[in-house]
Amino acid sequence: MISFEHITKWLQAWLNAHMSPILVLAVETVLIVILAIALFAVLGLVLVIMERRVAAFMQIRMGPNRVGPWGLLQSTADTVKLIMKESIVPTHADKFLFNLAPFIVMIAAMLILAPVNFAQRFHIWDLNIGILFITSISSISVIGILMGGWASSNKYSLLGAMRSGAQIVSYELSAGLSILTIIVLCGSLKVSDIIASQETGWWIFKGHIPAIVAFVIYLIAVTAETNRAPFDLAEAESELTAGFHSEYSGMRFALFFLAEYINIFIVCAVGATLFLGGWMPFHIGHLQGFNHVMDYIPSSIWFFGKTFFLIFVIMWFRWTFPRLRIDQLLNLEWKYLLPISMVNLLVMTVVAIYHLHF
Amino acid sequence: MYHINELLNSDNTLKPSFVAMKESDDYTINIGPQHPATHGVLHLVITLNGETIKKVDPDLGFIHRSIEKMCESLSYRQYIYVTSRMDYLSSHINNHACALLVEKALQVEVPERAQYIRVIMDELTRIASHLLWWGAMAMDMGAFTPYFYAFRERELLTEIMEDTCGARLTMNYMVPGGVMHDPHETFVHRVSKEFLPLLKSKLHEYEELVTGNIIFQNRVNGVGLLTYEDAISYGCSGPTARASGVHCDIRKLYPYDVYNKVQFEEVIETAGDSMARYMVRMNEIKQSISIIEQLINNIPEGDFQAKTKAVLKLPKGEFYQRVETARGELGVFVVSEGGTTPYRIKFRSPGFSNLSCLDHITKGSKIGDLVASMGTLDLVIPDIDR
Amino acid sequence: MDNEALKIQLTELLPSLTFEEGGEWLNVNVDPNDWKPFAAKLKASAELYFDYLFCLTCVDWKTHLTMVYHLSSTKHRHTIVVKCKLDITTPVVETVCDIWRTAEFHEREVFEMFGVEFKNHPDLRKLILPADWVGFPLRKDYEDPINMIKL
Amino acid sequence: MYIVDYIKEVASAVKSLATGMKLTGYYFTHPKEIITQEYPDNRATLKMADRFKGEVIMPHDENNEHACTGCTSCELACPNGSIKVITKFEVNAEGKKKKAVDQHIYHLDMCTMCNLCIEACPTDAIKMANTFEHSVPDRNMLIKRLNNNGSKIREGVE
Repeated sequence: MISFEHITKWLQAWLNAHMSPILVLAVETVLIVILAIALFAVLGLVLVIMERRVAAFMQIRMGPNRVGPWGLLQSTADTVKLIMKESIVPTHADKFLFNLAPFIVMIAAMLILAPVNFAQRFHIWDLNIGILFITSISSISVIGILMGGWASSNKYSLLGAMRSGAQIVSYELSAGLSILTIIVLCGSLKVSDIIASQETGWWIFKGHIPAIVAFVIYLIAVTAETNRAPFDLAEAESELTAGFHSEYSGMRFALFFLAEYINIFIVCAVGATLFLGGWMPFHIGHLQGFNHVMDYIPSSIWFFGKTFFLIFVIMWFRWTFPRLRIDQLLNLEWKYLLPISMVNLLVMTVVAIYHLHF
Repeated sequence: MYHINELLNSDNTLKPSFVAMKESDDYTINIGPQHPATHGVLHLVITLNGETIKKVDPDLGFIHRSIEKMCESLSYRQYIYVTSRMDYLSSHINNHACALLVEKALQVEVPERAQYIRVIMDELTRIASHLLWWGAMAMDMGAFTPYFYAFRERELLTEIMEDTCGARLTMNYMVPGGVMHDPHETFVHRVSKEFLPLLKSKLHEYEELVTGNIIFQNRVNGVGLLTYEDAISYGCSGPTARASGVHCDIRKLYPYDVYNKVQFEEVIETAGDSMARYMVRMNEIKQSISIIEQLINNIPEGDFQAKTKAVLKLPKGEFYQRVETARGELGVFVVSEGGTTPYRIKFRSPGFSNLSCLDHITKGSKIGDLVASMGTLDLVIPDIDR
Repeated sequence: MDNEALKIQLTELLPSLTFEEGGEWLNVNVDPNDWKPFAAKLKASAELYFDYLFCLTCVDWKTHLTMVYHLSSTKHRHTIVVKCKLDITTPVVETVCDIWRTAEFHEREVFEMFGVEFKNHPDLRKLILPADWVGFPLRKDYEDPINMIKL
Repeated sequence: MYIVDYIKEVASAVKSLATGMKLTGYYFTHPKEIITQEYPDNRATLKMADRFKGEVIMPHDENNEHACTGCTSCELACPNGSIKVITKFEVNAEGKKKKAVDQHIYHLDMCTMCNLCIEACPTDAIKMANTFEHSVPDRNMLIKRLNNNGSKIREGVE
């Protein structure tokens, strides 16, 4: 069976046979960059069309269905439109920061891609502090948002940026704590180790109630961290028109837009890795026959299936709930999520120390 | 942005009118005239301290068509159609007020059939208006989906209107002395057998999706508090005032047409906050359903229009007619000199008075609360501007 | 309270009142100088208790302007119409927006549409028209430079 | 107990959110509830309400005859001046001069479909058509002449 693992191994062997090691590294780097950017573009297009279709079906509409088969090319057409549009820079904007901001957000989103395991032994860089790397890099994107909001010299943008700053900084705490609950269980920050520790079952099933609580908190926190409704206060179009990206147009706006979707993909991928076993197939105890059937499904499909399920859940949130108010948003974090996740972490530590989990 | 010559005197000192602008530390934001939450061209200059609102200063007139001046050159048949453009969501009720005023002045006896049809149409309009308000208000709060659910029911309603009146929004169906056409032959069936059962079966969805939602409740509970005294002092009317406990339903206090023949409750809440205003409107939908149910199968046979002269001349004097629109009390004040056109006409629009309390009820709250308060005040901008 | 009882009550408050019958409600003519104290009494009096100003407008009679106040009581459910005759060249009347808050916006509207100046109004700016507008559109002598119907 | 209240509060909040998600989830899984009408595609089956007020027309019969006497009632009834009736004097068979319509000009761009002209017409010469696709490249194309070229008044209409 052809898997990503075979392809990469074959490529590595072929390159080594024909080139010097330094050249091999260079060629591989270029390949990875091209692949990462291609993945980004494809993910952006797929997620946008998915969001629009999900929203449409929940709202008893049809959604985009004119461009291409079932409207699948709609987001491509939108991208072409955005590229051709003029990117307006406001007169009083800080031009350097204004132009830099979307790239910071985008680069931050791209960097987090490195430790993610897309399939069995298929990843860019499986460093030993993978999860730490993800949590730290994901904090950078708030700088881009603050930068964009400040540099636009627009009061709506500034308000949106400040909201976003307060929001992301607070919600990183509970996201981090709920990630920690799983790290406590498997005892490693390396992404592949975390996945390997779930070979006998996913943490959400093995980890008792604390794992489920951590999973729910993680979902809420990352929804807030990616500025998605019901926590989209940084954009909040009925209050701040478009929040921090009010003044952005054309491709710069598209970069913000794309980064939002990539961030969703990444947090969902991390969630799938931590709680749903990454590319691990679904196994039930000792049902050998069932487990073999599950094993037959390629690992990449498992990974993307779980990730897209989580993305769907986040979209489901967005098209159901009203938006919170800024003080309620912070209340929710500091009065509910943070205490709960702290207690949860404590319980999970006890579980891990006494090996109470399955 | 001002040009430098507009700001400075010839000796490079700041012009007096801009001194205040420079010295003030206030962080002002222009909400509107083009803004998703104002549902029209309302311009609010809000002064902020962080996220907290210090002052809201409405600036109106972006859709002012001076309907009052226009009506001075229109005859008493023609001026009815203009009023559809004021509060376009309750256009039937606006037309009803104008028609009632002419009938009162000329002492025309309106056939009972026409009265029944008018009241049914008024209540259907009220339901349509409240449905749209419900969707739009949920959208202000950040929930997009309710808008489509509300429009699904409203769509059937506009189709029924279209069958009978020939238009979907600005119908111009009321004429002095009755209504313009007889209702379409499917009217009774579609209202009683199609629309009302559909709406009743969907009401629980509204409660599940929005009313019971914890996020929504936190957004509106205790927000935009308007006390009983303030509601009266600010001249608020309709659901806005009834949420503060004021008995102000014109249909109950000064019944017109067949409102004194139907049983319905005046929906009163006492909390005075956004949630109370929300609940008043949601319960008013149920009351409107009950009114329509009482009338729809009992429409008497007969004429739908009383005989009136081709050219209407109101006697000399002053006339005032008020009705309950979906937003509150609409007053039409006509000064007649005995001619074919009004000498002076004044529309006391509910939105104008309801808007005036916005500064008062949002002082000290957050921007999100401003949107919630505006949403539950149910502002329709052409109604405010006229 | 019916019109006759209202008349007696109102005359007690201000003897110089004149009444007009014929309309739906009792019409009361007040001198603009007496209006403000009279208005305060209308609201304060327990028997009258006119707490609801539901319509405030102005009528241009070419020779003079008339302010028209529609007052009602939410407790006793009686209604009167108060009228103040103003000079057309310098129309000035005391504001009532500290008695009925709704008057603030309505008076601003009358100010820009009829040019009536409200003394002691806290914020007498143009509300609907642009700040640089010249003329009072709802006066009878106002000619619209662009008239759609006559075009 | 504070803790119990706290947990109850959280539980009821989660429940209220779950009911909302159940509803949107229901519509997501039931595409049959979709109410969208795909307008240009359904033009063939689209039926407007027969009273729909789209534009004013003057019906002509097969002899190119209409019922308009040129009385200008509609012009007077129109609140926005969107009708202009230009009359002429025709000499009939007995040699008498008679007022008749020369051009019945209708400004669709100014019309608000209020139906007052139709109500005012004493001979039912004009009526509302339920067409609605009025978009044209130039505004002047919305100024229409309602009576056909060479048409004349039907016999017997006074």
